[in-house]
Amino acid sequence: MAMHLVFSVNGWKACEPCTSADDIIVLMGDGVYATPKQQVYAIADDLQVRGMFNNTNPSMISISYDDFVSLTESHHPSISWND
Amino acid sequence: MAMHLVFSVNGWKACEPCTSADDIIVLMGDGVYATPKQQVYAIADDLQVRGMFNNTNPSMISISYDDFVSLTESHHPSISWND
Amino acid sequence: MKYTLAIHGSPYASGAHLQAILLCEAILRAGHTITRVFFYHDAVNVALNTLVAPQDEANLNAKWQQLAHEHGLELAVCIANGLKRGVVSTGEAKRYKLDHPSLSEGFELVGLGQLIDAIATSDRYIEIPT
Amino acid sequence: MKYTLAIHGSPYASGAHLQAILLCEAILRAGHTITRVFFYHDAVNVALNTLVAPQDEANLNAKWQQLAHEHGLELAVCIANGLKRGVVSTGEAKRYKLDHPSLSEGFELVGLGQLIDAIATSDRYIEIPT
Amino acid sequence: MKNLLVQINKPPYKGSQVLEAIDAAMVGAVFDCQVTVLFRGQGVLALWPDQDATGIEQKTVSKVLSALPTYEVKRICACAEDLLAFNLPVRNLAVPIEVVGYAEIAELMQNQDAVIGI
Amino acid sequence: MKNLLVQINKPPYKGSQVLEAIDAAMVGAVFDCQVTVLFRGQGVLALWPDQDATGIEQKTVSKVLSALPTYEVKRICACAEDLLAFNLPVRNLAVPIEVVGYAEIAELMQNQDAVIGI
Repeated sequence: MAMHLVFSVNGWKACEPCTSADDIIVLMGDGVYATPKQQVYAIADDLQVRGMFNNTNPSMISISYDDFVSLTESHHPSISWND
Repeated sequence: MAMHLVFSVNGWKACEPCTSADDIIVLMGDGVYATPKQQVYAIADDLQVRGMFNNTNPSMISISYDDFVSLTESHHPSISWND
Repeated sequence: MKYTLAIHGSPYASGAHLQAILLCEAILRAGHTITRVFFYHDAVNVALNTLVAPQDEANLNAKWQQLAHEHGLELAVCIANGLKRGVVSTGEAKRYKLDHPSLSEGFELVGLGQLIDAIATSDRYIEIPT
Repeated sequence: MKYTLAIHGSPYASGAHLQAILLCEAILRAGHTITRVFFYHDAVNVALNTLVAPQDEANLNAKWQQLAHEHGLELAVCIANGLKRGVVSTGEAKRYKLDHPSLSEGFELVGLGQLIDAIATSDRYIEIPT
Repeated sequence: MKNLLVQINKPPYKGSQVLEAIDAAMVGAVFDCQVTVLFRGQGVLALWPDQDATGIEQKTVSKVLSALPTYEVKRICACAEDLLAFNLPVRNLAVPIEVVGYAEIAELMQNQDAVIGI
Repeated sequence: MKNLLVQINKPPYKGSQVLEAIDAAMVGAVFDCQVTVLFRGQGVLALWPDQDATGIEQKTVSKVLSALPTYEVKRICACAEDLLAFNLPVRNLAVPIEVVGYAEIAELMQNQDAVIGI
């Protein structure tokens, strides 16, 4: 159960085909501009800064850094995507 | 007659629709990995470094930095693309 | 759990440093330990001792120093990546006959092996890319 | 003709500097003049006086200095971009109470107005981006 | 009076790159250039409303943009295709802009004395 | 023995980023990790044959790659889809590689102790 950290829109395009069904995906920084159809997490602070907090789609779950750390406890390894 | 300097593959994608018929296009650095269909110039040194010298298509004209300077004399302004 | 963090992004051409700082704070809040924070690629520039942060922007260097001071964090700057980008310790400044060191207090220059070693002895590796 | 050049790319995360150096040489060979070379964004880091280039790689700082010395080029580093990235002159080091300056010989810190001024008095502006 | 185009093609919070590009536009206007700012590619993301960067101790890019007219930067454009590609709410952007198509951008560029990017 | 994946997704001469990532792979192997290198995205461009960076006074990336097996980095993979997208000559690459599809990459990633990128 890997954890994919997506840092950019192009990072998401590269990440999407390389995920397994039991992996989780977290959008961070400019990654929150991505528009995945599947369920993903997104860092609340990063949505807030960019004006995207009220523009997320229903499949996006906004999380804190504390939530993020909890996810790292149960998912491994983490893979960063920034294409 | 503008001069478009393309520094990346994505730069070319962004540049292409924003060119006028009398503009010229020069691929530099990682821009030489782009594959335009129209006639473009490409810096010979940059092709050489990347192993692309014998892999250019017929629409690509390999030029030196001296040739590049000649082109700047007759074309203006220069616009850099690095998306 | 033990975490190793790596930061790759430039302090001013990426958001990597503030993201990493917020993440470090959350890891420590959760009761985990951080084996080492490793700066690689253009991220090493945050360790320069001459950075003057604008008054209305975060002082990333000071934030790292404070975090390290409060929690005993090891801020490890890749020596090979650092030297070529102008980040030199007192020892390296002497070796290369430079007028002065440029490495901030709280940071240290280490070999790339220290990243691998930290990964090998940690449960988690998280990387904030360029 | 008169040219102004701007370099935006980081010395080690882009190919901007060597491209710009080769372009400067060609401009001068053609008998043109270069009003000013302006360093902006992460490109300012090339002006640090503590860079230690690896033996098998180009020393970009030295190459700029040599070009400036041979042709009387003005190497202008944006002061706002430079300060936050740790590039400080003797004067700025004093002002901000830093131990030492970090700006290499041959480079100078200038305001952004000097870029606009150079553009206004040149026939051509060429930018090597990030 | 020189015509100066500043094109912004990076997302607003990728470090300070966009703020530094806006600085160039403002200083250009102070130095009597006729300045146009063009948002294109991921640069259009700077036009998203309701930004707030106080949490990351940085200037809020959209607030800085709203000061551009005060600096005599009168023309702010954005690429129609890119606004659409990134789902920007064109009726509710952070600052008023002029929507331009590819052909207008091509013409705009040809009419400049210099084009500054990132 | 830890499983370490180094994924390279930037073009080979965008500064020294790719060389620095290869350093991490080599040092990982020296420190007894089981290292895999994966080229994907624009990273596959490092596999183009006939590179020669002596003109820009940098190490030639493909030559450095050919030293990887000496450093006990035994597995070098490249994404099939990206090799195709960038028109790489798959029968004549700079170094021998194992072509992997998306599903194999997803599985490869799950089996690592750590994944280092750029």
